[in-house]
Amino acid sequence: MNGLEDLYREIILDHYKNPRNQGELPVPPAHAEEGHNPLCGDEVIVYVEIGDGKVKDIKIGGQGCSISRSSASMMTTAVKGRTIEEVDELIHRFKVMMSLEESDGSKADPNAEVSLDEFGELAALQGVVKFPVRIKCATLPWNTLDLGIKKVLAG
Amino acid sequence: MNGLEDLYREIILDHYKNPRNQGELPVPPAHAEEGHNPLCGDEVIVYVEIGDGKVKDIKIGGQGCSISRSSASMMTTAVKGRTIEEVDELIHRFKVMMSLEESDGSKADPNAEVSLDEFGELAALQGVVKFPVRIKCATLPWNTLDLGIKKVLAG
Amino acid sequence: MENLSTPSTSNDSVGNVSVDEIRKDFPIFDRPADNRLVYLDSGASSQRPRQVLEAMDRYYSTTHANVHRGVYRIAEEATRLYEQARVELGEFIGAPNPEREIVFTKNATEALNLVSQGLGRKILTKDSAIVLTEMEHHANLVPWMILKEQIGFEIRYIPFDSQGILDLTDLDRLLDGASILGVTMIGNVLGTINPVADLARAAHSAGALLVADGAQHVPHMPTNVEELGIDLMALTGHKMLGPTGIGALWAKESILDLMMPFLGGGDMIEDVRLGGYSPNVIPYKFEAGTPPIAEAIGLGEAVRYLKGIGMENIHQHDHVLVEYAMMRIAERFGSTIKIHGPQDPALRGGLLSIEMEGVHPHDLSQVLDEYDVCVRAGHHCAKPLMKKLGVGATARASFYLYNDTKDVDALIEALAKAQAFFA
Amino acid sequence: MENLSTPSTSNDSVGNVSVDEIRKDFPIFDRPADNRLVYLDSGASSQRPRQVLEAMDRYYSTTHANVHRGVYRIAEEATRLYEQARVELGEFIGAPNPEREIVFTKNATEALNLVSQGLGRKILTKDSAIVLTEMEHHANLVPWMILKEQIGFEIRYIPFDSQGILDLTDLDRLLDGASILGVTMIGNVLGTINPVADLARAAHSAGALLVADGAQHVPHMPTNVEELGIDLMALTGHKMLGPTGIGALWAKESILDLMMPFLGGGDMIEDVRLGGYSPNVIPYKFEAGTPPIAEAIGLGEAVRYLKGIGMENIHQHDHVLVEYAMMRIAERFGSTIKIHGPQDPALRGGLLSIEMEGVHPHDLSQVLDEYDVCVRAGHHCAKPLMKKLGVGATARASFYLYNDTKDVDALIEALAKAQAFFA
Ligand SMILES: Cc1ncc(COP(=O)(O)O)c(C=O)c1O
Ligand SMILES: Cc1ncc(COP(=O)(O)O)c(C=O)c1O
Repeated sequence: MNGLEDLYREIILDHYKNPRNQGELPVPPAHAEEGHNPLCGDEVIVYVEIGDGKVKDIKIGGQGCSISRSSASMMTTAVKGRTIEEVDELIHRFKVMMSLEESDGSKADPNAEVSLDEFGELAALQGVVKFPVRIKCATLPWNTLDLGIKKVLAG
Repeated sequence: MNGLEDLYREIILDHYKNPRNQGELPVPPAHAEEGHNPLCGDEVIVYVEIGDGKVKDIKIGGQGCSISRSSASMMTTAVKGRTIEEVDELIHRFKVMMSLEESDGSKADPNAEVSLDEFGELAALQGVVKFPVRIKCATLPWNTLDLGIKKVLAG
Repeated sequence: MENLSTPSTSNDSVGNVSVDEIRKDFPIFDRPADNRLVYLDSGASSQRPRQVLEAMDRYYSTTHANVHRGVYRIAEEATRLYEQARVELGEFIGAPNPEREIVFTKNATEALNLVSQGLGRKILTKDSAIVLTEMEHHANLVPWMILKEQIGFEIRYIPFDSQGILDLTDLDRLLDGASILGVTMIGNVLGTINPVADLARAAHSAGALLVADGAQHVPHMPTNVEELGIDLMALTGHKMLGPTGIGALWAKESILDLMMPFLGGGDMIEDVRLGGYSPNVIPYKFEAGTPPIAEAIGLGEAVRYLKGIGMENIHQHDHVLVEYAMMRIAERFGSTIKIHGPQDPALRGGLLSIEMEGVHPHDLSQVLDEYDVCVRAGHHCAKPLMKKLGVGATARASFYLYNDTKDVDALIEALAKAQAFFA
Repeated sequence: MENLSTPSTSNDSVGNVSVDEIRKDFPIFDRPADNRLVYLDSGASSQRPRQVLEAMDRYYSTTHANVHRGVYRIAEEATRLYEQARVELGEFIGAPNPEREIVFTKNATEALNLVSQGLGRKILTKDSAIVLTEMEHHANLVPWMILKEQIGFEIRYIPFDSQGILDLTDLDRLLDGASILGVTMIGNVLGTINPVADLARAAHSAGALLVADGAQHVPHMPTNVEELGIDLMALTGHKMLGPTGIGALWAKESILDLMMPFLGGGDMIEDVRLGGYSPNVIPYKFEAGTPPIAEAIGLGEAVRYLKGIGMENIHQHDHVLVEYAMMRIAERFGSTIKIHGPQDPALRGGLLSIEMEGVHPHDLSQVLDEYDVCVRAGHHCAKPLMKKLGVGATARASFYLYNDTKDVDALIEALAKAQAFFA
């Protein structure tokens, strides 16, 4: 079960069983963005409130597997209070960590230095890369947040 | 080349090179029926004039291979002057000779007695049965005549 | 219980043939016993016996050529083999005129799109209505939604009850004025065997045609379209031991004659001029371009294999495994595992959607895979049904002729490990 | 002449590889030398090397499962292999974004129907116009005629001249106000290599998109969609050493994004509710139902094989054989055999439509078959072109990498026999 323990690190199971920042935010001022994984049915709703160039608050709705839920939970703790630039950078780095090929078609650099420090707990999700089908689970909340922020900024 | 000589009997080549009843008939009083073999592009136009319950005259237009042209040529000599009932019977017997399965989906009896006498020269086409793809060439003029007569009788 | 976990091998045969013998025909199961592949995903796609692979290889290695157009011998032989597969498949499902009523497609999905675009476009207008069920696979939902966007009409749905059984209370009202009733013969999530003959009768009294999605039925039960009163039926090759890339629509001759062409191109025409075309006769009218020739031949061989085992035997075998699995799950897991659909095994085909308390189906499937137990996790292309069940996904175990109680036992053990892992 | 009828073997290689070596890879040619299969119908469908058959058998025997939906390892591996084939095919034709721009279909015909229904339905109205050529295969004619019946628009045709070369004199007028220009890259009857890059430029200046039918081009010549300026291109697997049941549409990402869904069902959706659906991202939006998985993997292997030999080498080899055949036919038969299409071999792909005075193509093909020479007789799914040529059928010999001058010699001898037979 080596593989499994790589995938389901303790911290992931902890975020799955005790998810942070679950729930809803009033829309507006928050924006709600819905994401689907069409192949498996996972759904995530990211409520994000942006102000002063920062992610002022964020909450997560929807349902999904341990990987998508824990990824979403970790994401909320990682981005809350950060500037949009920092969040953009984090999203990018997370995608690089997850995969060589981004879902938007751009190629990530497989040799890119992914500093674990910056990721903190998020690095626990690195084991997912060995399970290609689950990568989409892990990236679903991030892609959804990404889209949500873009929509808010576009007005 | 045994097979080939079975297919291309002398009489067939004769009808191919010297086709009987080629040409057109004035429409009306004749009826013109066009037939296609969609898979190979053979085309036949059967001009048939019916009166007094008989095939009074018949002519053949279009183009095709030796089998379809000779079959058409022989058909004209076989049906000209015959009553509709005789022609119907001949068409049926020709189809039985050609195939176990008619193109209209009804099954012909493989053991049916096909008297060669009644067919005269037509029996020369029997060799075609060994070349399934060519059966459609041989039956094309007959199916077309069949349809033409039905249309005339239906008014 | 002892006796159940080490079952007598007498259960483990399909008709007279032991599952161990059957497995020998399937190269994918050729593994050491301690590394057994517990493949419980035949509902998504079955495996293939070597007979099917060999039939295709033989074709490619001796007689491949394009069909319907060649005068030379190997082309003629290719055509004969292709047409023979059509007849074999037609006879297998009780088609009255197999050589004219079977249209080869690439899968069941294309077949159902052919129905919506070929028949629907012909008989429906914006004032029409059709009836589907809430347990349809997307393949029998989305083609109708696409046509609806194009020409408009009403889609009504037959609901199902808490046991996953179609609720026919309002059937007459739903069918009133409807032109088509579309139903899956066996639900691919709930496993429910639907009362197709009754539905056909009801549809016909209301003047509607019955379109059956046979994707899960044809591989697992004797299927006779005439006896069931079906008007059109879709099936797919890869779920019935055949290759990928092949499926079929069966429909009554008169209906195929009525239907509009769908895909345009070579072979489906009688004539083409720059100004337009006229369509070929059925079934060619619906087979545009080079068809899946080797795949049709492979499917014909799969049909022969299934006939050799016997469809009633296969249905019986599915039933035995489902009953055994339901019993063992109830014993071992009590209320921590819920099985969707009919609780009476007699009402279901050979599949089970499993919900384990506190463990998401993806995670369940992932842990099961660690023990070489393959089950499918997801929405099974039936999202409206999932919404109604109130879940995003289920884990589905599905059985076939090459599974036996050893596979069920392995499933039970793996489920227990998963429960422990996420406890 | 002596030297030609017993050619030095140096001509009989493709690049560095001898045809004799290549033929060893193709099980269908495994026959005694005195019973050689002279297969000259690759234009209709090619043969397959064992590498392709083995890749498919290996897949079925080790990793088959349905793609895109399974969490377990063999399903994951199946998905990986399927997606890898997509990338390999895309790279082979120079697609800038192979993983998003290749849509697998069952054949080129389905790909062109997807273009007409997905793109045509989106951008055409009854006031629109499209331009095709008089030498199109039915696959690039009938789908447009079907759409025209549904929504109406004008279809204009580029004529060809007595050499079978597109007459572009009126091109600007024809393109004026047109939204789409559809053209076959190599004519399947005349063999003409069409000036696709020029046509693409002309189309783009007129604001039209260029839809290329690559069915005859991709198997025989280096094909780079970007360099040629193509917007959408159809291809088919069975003509390029791949299995039956698989083809593809390549199109620019922006165009695929714009296109409407065509076939509806599983995998092509993002979400389905009883009230409607939303489509998935490209390319999945266009791949409804279980795709031809093994066939995609087989096609990927075929691409690897072709790359190994080199497409420029294959084109060169086709050219050598066509040139040699044309020369020998002229020498031996003079004016009793006419070759349709360009008389300059440099302007044609590896096929020849032959008309023998006084012998109908069916009869010709029949006699040739008696000598194990397989050529196609018929209208080659290009009836408007045949009408223009004023013939009902032609006999077509088409070459590929496994043919050599021995095959041409056999053809010549068989032609002579046929001429004698019908004299
Ligand atoms: C030029 C051309 N286009 C399209 C096709 C259709 O290919 P398929 O039958 O594989 O769909 C063919 C082959 O028949 C062809 O030669
Ligand atoms: C009930 C049902 N209908 C239709 C389909 C679609 O079959 P295919 O994907 O082969 O088109 C499936 C399988 O996925 C199914 O289970």
